[in-house]
Amino acid sequence: MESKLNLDQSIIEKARNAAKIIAEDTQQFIDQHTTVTVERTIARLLGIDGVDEIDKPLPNVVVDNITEGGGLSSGTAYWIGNAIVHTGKGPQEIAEMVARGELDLTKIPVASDEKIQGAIQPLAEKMVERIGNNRKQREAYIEKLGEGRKPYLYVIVATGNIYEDVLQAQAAARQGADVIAVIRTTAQSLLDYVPYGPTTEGFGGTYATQENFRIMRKALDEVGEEIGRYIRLCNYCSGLCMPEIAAMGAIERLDVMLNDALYGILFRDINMQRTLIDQYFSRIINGFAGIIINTGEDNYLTTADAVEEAHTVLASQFINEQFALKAGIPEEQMGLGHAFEMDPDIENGFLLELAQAQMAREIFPKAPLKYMPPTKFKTGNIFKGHIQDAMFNMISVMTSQGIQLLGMLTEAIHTPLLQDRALSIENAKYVFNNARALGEDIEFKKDGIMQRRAQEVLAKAAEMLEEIQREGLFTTIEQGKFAGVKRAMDGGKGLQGVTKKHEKYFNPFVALMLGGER
Amino acid sequence: MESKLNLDQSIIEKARNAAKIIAEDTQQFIDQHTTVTVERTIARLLGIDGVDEIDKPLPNVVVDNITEGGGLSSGTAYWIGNAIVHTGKGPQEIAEMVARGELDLTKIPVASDEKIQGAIQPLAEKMVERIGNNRKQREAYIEKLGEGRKPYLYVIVATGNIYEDVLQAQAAARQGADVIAVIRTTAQSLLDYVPYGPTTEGFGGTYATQENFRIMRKALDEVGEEIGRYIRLCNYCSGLCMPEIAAMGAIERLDVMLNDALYGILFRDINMQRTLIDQYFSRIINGFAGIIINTGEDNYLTTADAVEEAHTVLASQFINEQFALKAGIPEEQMGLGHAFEMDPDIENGFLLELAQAQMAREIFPKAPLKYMPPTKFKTGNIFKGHIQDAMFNMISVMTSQGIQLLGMLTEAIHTPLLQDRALSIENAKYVFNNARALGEDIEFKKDGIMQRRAQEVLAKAAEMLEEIQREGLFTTIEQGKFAGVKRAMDGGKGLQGVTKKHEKYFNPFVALMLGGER
Amino acid sequence: MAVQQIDLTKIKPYGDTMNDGMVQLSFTLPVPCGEEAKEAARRLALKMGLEEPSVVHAEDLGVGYTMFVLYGKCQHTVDYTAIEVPKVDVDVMDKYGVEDFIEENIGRDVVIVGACTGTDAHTVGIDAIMNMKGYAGHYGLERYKGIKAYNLGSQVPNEDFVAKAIELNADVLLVSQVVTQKDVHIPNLTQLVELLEAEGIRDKVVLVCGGPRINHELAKELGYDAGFGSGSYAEDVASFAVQEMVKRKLV
Amino acid sequence: MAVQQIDLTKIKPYGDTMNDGMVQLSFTLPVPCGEEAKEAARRLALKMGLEEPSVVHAEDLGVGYTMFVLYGKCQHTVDYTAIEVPKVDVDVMDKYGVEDFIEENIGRDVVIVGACTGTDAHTVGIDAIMNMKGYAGHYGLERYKGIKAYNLGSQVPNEDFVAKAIELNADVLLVSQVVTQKDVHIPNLTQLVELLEAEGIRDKVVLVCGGPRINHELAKELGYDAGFGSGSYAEDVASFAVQEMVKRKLV
Ligand code: B12
Ligand code: B12
Ligand SMILES: Cc1ncc(COP(=O)(O)O)c(C=O)c1O
Ligand SMILES: Cc1ncc(COP(=O)(O)O)c(C=O)c1O
Repeated sequence: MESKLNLDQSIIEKARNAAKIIAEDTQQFIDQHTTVTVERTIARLLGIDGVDEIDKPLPNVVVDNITEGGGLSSGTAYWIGNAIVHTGKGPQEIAEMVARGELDLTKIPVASDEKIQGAIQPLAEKMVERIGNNRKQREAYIEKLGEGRKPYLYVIVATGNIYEDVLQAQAAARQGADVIAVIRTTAQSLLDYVPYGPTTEGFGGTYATQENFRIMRKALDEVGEEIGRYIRLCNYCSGLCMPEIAAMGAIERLDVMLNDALYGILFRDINMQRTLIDQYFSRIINGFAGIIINTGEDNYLTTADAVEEAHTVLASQFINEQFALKAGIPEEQMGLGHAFEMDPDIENGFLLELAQAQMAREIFPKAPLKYMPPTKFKTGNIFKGHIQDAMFNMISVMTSQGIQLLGMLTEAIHTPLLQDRALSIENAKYVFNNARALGEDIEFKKDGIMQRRAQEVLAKAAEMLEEIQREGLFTTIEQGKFAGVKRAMDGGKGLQGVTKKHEKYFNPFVALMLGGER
Repeated sequence: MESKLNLDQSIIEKARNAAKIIAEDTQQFIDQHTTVTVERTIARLLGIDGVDEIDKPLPNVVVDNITEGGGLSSGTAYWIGNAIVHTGKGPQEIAEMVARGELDLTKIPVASDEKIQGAIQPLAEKMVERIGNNRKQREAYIEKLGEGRKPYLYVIVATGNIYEDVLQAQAAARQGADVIAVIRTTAQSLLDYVPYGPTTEGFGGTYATQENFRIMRKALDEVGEEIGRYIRLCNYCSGLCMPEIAAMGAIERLDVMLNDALYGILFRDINMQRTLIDQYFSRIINGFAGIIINTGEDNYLTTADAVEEAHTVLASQFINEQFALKAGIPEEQMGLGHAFEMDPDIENGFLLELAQAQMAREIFPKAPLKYMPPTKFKTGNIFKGHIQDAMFNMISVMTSQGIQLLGMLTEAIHTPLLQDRALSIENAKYVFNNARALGEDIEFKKDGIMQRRAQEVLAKAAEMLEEIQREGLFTTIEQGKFAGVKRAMDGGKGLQGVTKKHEKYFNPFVALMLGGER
Repeated sequence: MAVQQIDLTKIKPYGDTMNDGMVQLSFTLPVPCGEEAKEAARRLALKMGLEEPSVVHAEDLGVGYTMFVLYGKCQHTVDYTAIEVPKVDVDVMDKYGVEDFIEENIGRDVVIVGACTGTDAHTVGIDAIMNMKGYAGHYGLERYKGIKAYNLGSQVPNEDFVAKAIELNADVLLVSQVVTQKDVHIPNLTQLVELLEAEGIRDKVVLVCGGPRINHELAKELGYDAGFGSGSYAEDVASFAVQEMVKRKLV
Repeated sequence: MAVQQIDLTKIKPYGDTMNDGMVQLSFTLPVPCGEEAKEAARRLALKMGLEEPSVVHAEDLGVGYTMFVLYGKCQHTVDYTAIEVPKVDVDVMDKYGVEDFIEENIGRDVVIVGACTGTDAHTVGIDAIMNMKGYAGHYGLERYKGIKAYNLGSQVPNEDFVAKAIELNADVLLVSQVVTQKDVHIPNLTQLVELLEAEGIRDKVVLVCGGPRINHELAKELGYDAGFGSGSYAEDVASFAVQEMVKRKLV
């Protein structure tokens, strides 16, 4: 791809380098810590699932037991491994015993480190193999059925009822959707556990549960076979259970996950230490599972102004990229987020959006960029809304975005009705097909509005990153530099779940997955 | 303006030259003939108006009287002039006498040519002055109130009731429309007279009458004063009364007229000799009155395929241009027509449309090009229709079209409701403003899809024109080269109204208007 | 599955939950934009039987009128099982099928005369059915072996149309009507039937009309043998016409 | 003028002729696309009181359901003259007006506490009212002289909100609710009133809610002093709040 924007490569380098240093600095902190959800994730990956008689998920039962025993800093793998050595039983049985009060993990005699690790290692390898197989199965499916052309058409289902979601998802696939995202119910991100089983009651979305993942995965495989196109499934790997959901998704062969290093901090007021630690392990899993992550930079523009704050989106993309690389996510799985969120009344706003979309494309050439539709300036005027989406689709196809989150004409009114989604898909299909090669057939005028816009945004992002590099990521967030939202180092939800690792701590999956063959 | 398309200027020259020869050849035929409507137009311009007791318009009464007396070849001016000399009365009184059977124009003694012409000349000069003053008044209005930015937003009103039309027109102006076209009732073009007075009953449109023109002109002047923008009025100068409507429009200060050299032949099966003669005088009037003509090339694409037959549109534009120049219409008043009429399902159709729109812009740089919306491929899916219109608006603003005939989301259903028009205006305003400078900010790729498309269409149009030049315009039409419609030299409506001019024939307005100061 | 079952005797609009009744509507009221206007729109929706009507958009149209967009939950239901729609009852054959059928069952050329009648000038529809080229990849009747097709074009007065039918000894008449505003097509279509009856040839021809707002039911009501709407092709009409000829022994 | 006069006691939708009743609607029925489905859609429209309903578009949605676009002529009318909509009854002052009013009539700082309560995380609306920067060129309450504004942000439980109000000795409470799906906002807004009553401070504060689906009428029903919908600005709320304080002698 030729550059249309005449961007200064040295500024891109400078920005990327600053982001790299930021990520490395933060990684030092991350490496020394673990959290309750990371430990629950390890429990899940060791095969622990189900709920106790008061519907508490067994991974929580186990980790709470360890925490209460003061053993969290040594980690779940350590204590479960020890219990295996001691009881000769498997992790699930052990968890059930803990649930019944028959076992207190930190109270049983401690075996040698070798024995403990030896008990865990084969179980971990089995799970890693299973996830690897899911990855291969996805590849086989795509090989067999084929897949949609990029930009992928990504739509949400959000009825609150997983079975109703299935109906809507299958309809969408037949209409042409490539990715189905099951939106989560309001506030699930603040639950410090993952609900269990199939669910039919959510507000503005459906609970993310492993059973719901399974139901939808099956439905999409069926419809995919029928229409001859692999349909990707997306969910939210975000909030207080970030890595657990990553594990569930890896096990149930999800394909795309919303997964951002900073989103929870800024938009869910989750403690920043907690979020940064959690995102690392969640991304290791996503990376290994071949899942495309979608980062949440678009959210900045729902609170901050899209013209003035465009550089914060780019800065955050650079940071997300570096954190993703640290977690072993290849560029091809980095669905870096951005959004078409300018006031539609801005003269030449289309040019600014086009310049920025092209800029993202050129700076992250291999990333399946996730492009978010207009939402903030949608109104009850569904007719105008439909055109706002068409303009957005136009830019997407002109700049070869990767994943096109389709806008809905009813965005300002309700979560999508069946027919709203059908109209959106039709909108995108029409525009994409009708203007397919437009991007390749034009050049941007030298020093024109668009070139200047992109250069300016890049320059500001680079500056911002250098400032963050100087001040540190934590401090920058404390100052409200992203999305205009200020968060304190010790504020927000979930800090109590963070703990420093003990020297005996081990997490078998990090090595297996980071070193794992792809 | 720089060329984006890399068009070969010599081919443009070649095409334009062929069209010039075609027009000149045809003009020889035109100059030797007159028609009943041309003569009725002269009657109108001499001040004859009103109807007789069976509602027959007095211009028809007069010309029928002359025709029955075998005097048509000498023309209305001759016989009315003679009657003035003889009776000492004015044209209107004379016409009324004819209507009452008190006078038979060809039966009264004939005065000398000088006397006759001497009687007519001051009357003709008065009318020409009046029309000239209308032109000045338009200019004064624009000076005072300003006008919309190009592309002008052009919308139709078509309720059938002139008063209901007024309501809709004023609403449209307040919403942002720049040009209001009052659509004519079905089949008015086939009437060989112009109805009289205000009318409230039409099908799919409202009768074009002088009183209706006046009512609408007043309404638009009022709303224009109120909102501070001159609102242009458009009607149809087309059909069997082409020059009469031109005269009425000139007198009532219309600003835009649909007026095509070939449309009546192809789409209304009006005899080709009749149409070509009529268009000449109608255009002299339009030209002098400062009226922008809109040619009807868009219609070709409602019957022929827009991809395959694009070159016929361009060929026709060249011919219309040359006929217009002959009639003294400056380029600034040539609203040459074309249309966005490709099947929306064509891959890269947007690129083809964009290439063609840009081509028209570059070949006719000063013309206020009239760009017609998608109609043929509109369906009952109003949501998709609204996007088709947005794509069309996008191309218009990218290529600086002159007059944008707004598409309606309900095109396939009914003539526009008040709210349909409002949504269309909103659509265009949004797209135009949001992508205002896009055209200037991009270049077309050398030898890309768009450049090649435009070059191909131009080459084919030039070829076609050279063929027409060889075979003659009449023969070409007989062969069905335009819009796939075949018409015979002596077929169609209105041939009986054509006559060869006598040596005594004179039309005072041609000289006054063609030589008139602008 | 936990999705509610559909009761086909009581179907309701579907938004995102079975039987939620969700309907979108838009209209304009001749009152100025404001809270009262929104309330008027809401009340109108209530009268239409929409529960919880919600005005999601209200826009001044510049003449003291207001356009609205609303959503509401329709409480009416329709018994889908009770619906019977009259349809052209014929096996559609392809071009070759029709040609073979003519050869086998009629044994002579079928004469088909078509036009866009009255003041209607929309010939694209009738051309789609009759002309060589056809429409959307379906050849037109002119290209059929065993069919002599005469397309008279646009704005043909009924009188001329009947005269031509008689002159050509037509077996099948095809009438296209596209302009339907203020129901102009109804008197025009009716008058043609009357003329054919007056000439005593109504029973000797297969009489078919078509156009985007025509359907079989309407055509039958007006005294036609069949009516064809949007998306019809030459083979649909031809299949009907030749089989009808045989059925009515017009061969 | 030959346009029919409007009878405000019987208004009807307007398309292009007074009282034509023209309405556009779209909905989905859980039946497969075809003539029967179109007829079902038509019948539903008839039940809604639309005459001459015309299905202009029908589209298969891929699961045996069909989406329709229809036009029809609504026969219901509404008496516009009988409509009375409760509105926040106050003279809206600009920022300076409010500041002067406080100085003259209250003479001390007015304490305003706001939040997006319950599970709702949509802070843009309450920020638009409260934050310095304001919204669409209208400064927010934080910038008002004589007002001490505390914006507690998103997802604030009602309990915390009330505790903070008591702690800060609030005069005015502002609650934002944006998520309204399945009416989640109603119990949440109701619970707040109950909590305030339980704490005995309901009468001591001006209680205001807002959000895109909130209106004054609903707010009053739920026990609030006022409700503000889309397009509200800081000065609207501030004008109401300070005048209400004086009216209720809360100064
Ligand atoms: C092209 C067009 C024109 C062209 C026509 C050129 C021509 N030679 O046909 C021109 C520009 C001349 C024109 C003029 C007018 N038009 Co016009 N036009 C259209 C347009 C854009 C497309 C129609 C079309 O070609 N469709 C494609 C064909 C293939 O579809 P079809 O006709 O439905 O035919 C199919 C079936 O219906 C069926 N069929 C049709 N006929 C028959 C017959 C038989 C026997 C059978 C078996 C089947 C059959 O088979 C066909 C193939 O599947 C429509 C809008 C739209 N998008 O539909 C407006 C439209 C039809 N026009 C309209 C109007 C009002 C006019 C005018 C009256 C406007 C005016 N006042 O000047 C004029 C006058 C025309 C007149 N006197 O009739 C209105 C009609 C409103 C109404 N419901 O009554 C429409 C809907 C536009 C609008 N929204 O205002 N028009
Ligand atoms: C931005 C946004 C978000 C952002 C919010 C960021 C933030 N910090 O606020 C993010 C991305 C986080 C988000 C998330 C979600 N959102 Co959201 N979001 C929107 C969006 C696009 C814009 C809302 C907005 O900012 N409007 C602009 C402000 C200025 O307008 P306003 O809120 O109406 O405020 C004005 C007035 O109402 C009034 N006002 C408002 N509050 C108050 C208070 C007082 C006291 C007063 C006086 C006045 C007042 O004054 C303001 C200025 O005029 C809307 C769609 C849309 N276009 O409306 C969806 C929308 C509101 N979201 C929706 C949903 C469902 C969600 C989620 C629940 C989805 C999910 N399952 O994950 C989540 C979860 C959020 C949660 N727990 O609450 C739905 C709500 C559907 C419904 N009717 O219930 C909408 C309509 C989108 C949709 N079609 O699905 N969202
Ligand atoms: C990265 C990320 N996670 C999660 C969400 C969804 O919100 P919630 O926090 O309610 O899961 C978003 C919303 O866009 C997001 O971008
Ligand atoms: C030049 C011209 N005249 C007239 C018309 C209108 O049709 P009618 O012939 O019914 O006046 C058109 C339609 O587009 C046109 O382009």
